[in-house]
Amino acid sequence: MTAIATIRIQDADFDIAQEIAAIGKGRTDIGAVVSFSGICRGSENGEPIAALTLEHYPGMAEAEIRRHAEEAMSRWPLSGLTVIHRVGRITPGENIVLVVTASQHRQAAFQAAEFLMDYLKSSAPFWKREESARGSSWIEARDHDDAAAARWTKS
Amino acid sequence: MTAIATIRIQDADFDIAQEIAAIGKGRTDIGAVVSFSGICRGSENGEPIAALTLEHYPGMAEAEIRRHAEEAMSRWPLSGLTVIHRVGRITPGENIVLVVTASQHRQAAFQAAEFLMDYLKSSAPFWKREESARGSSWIEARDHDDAAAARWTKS
Amino acid sequence: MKVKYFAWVRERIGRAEETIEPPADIRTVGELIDWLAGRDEASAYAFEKPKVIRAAIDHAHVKQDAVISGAREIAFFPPMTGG
Amino acid sequence: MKVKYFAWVRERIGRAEETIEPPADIRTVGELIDWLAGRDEASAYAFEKPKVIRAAIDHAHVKQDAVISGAREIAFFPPMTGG
Repeated sequence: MTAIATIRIQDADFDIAQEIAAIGKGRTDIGAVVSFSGICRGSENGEPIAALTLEHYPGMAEAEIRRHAEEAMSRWPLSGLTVIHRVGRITPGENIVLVVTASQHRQAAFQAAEFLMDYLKSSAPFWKREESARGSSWIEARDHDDAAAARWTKS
Repeated sequence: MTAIATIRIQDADFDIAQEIAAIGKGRTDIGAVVSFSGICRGSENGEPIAALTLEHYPGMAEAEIRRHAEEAMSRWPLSGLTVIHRVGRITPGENIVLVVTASQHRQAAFQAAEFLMDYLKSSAPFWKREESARGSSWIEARDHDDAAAARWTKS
Repeated sequence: MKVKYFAWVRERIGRAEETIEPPADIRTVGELIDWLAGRDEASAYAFEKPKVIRAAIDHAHVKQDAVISGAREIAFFPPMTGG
Repeated sequence: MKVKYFAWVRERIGRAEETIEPPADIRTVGELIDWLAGRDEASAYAFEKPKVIRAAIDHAHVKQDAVISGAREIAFFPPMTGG
């Protein structure tokens, strides 16, 4: 059975349980489902934040995520794959991003989810601006996210 | 804020969404939540199965899982950790096991979840029996689960 | 001391637990396995491949050279297959 | 060709997109950045650290030595911080 990747970029929140249920619906070949949800923290580097605003490059973001989802499906034996990335204003405690991977075996599900998250953190065309008492500023990219993504590069 | 490990061994199914929500309830210091759910597959090695029956060593199973949960919390900066393992008869498509890890950062959440799953697969005192058209038989341990668990051993 | 059996070890022996009084010269888990296996056919079948058998003393995994003196509960079971 | 800007590149330039007609001797993304930066103060500010700027041609990431001929849409933005 071929894996299908569901990719969505949306303002609205998502329902993790619904996405996990959707990936396994009507199938009995799935032994492992991994979900990763990224959540807006209430502080960055010890400083309270009021909200994040997520901007993306429409068109490119979907295409790039789909390309990486397809790479994940070619590298690991996945039964299903879902990536949802929110955009717009997100307050602390709210969901930002969801990756769900399903496979017969746990290692494939874990590795594909980590691969996709490392990609989303370092190379997907999204940008975060944070609002705090000091005003609003763009979050800077972190070297260790690039390093995390680099470990998946085929040499 | 200290992490608290929730550990349950139960006959009843669990609700992944409820466990994920519980781990983040009232907190804004969590940036990443990873869930792993292990599901009863409809076939093993190409042969259809009707059900699994999970047996455990009461007393030892809880204590051992707690010891490994505490090891996970000492190795990675976790905000929360939940392990639920079902016992009794489980049919294809049903949940068997759940691990949920929460942390400020995704790598800690991913690694702790993988560590606990590798432990549960190889060394926690649970045993699976499968029912198929050929009757009922105990599932044999797999070497690659031992190998997966061994990668976490401190040298 | 109390002895518990799980999974196919339990099925082969035909009971989940029992209280035993091994002779004083039985000092290790491995020696206890040999002594148990010598009792009857069902036990011999359960322990026919002693190297496959896993053991725990008072809820902690032990190797077969572990000393049994002082143990309250010893358990025997196949390799674990949970998760 | 159409040019798009995102995040602080967009804010500094003061617009999200525009249609430009660079001179024929502007052949690469890096040369286009220099040309854009030379237009006005806002653009100079946006591109003041050209090495930090990321670029995409027709939705594909490219390096600054990429050739722009044939491009329909070129985008400039800071390092990505999604996920």
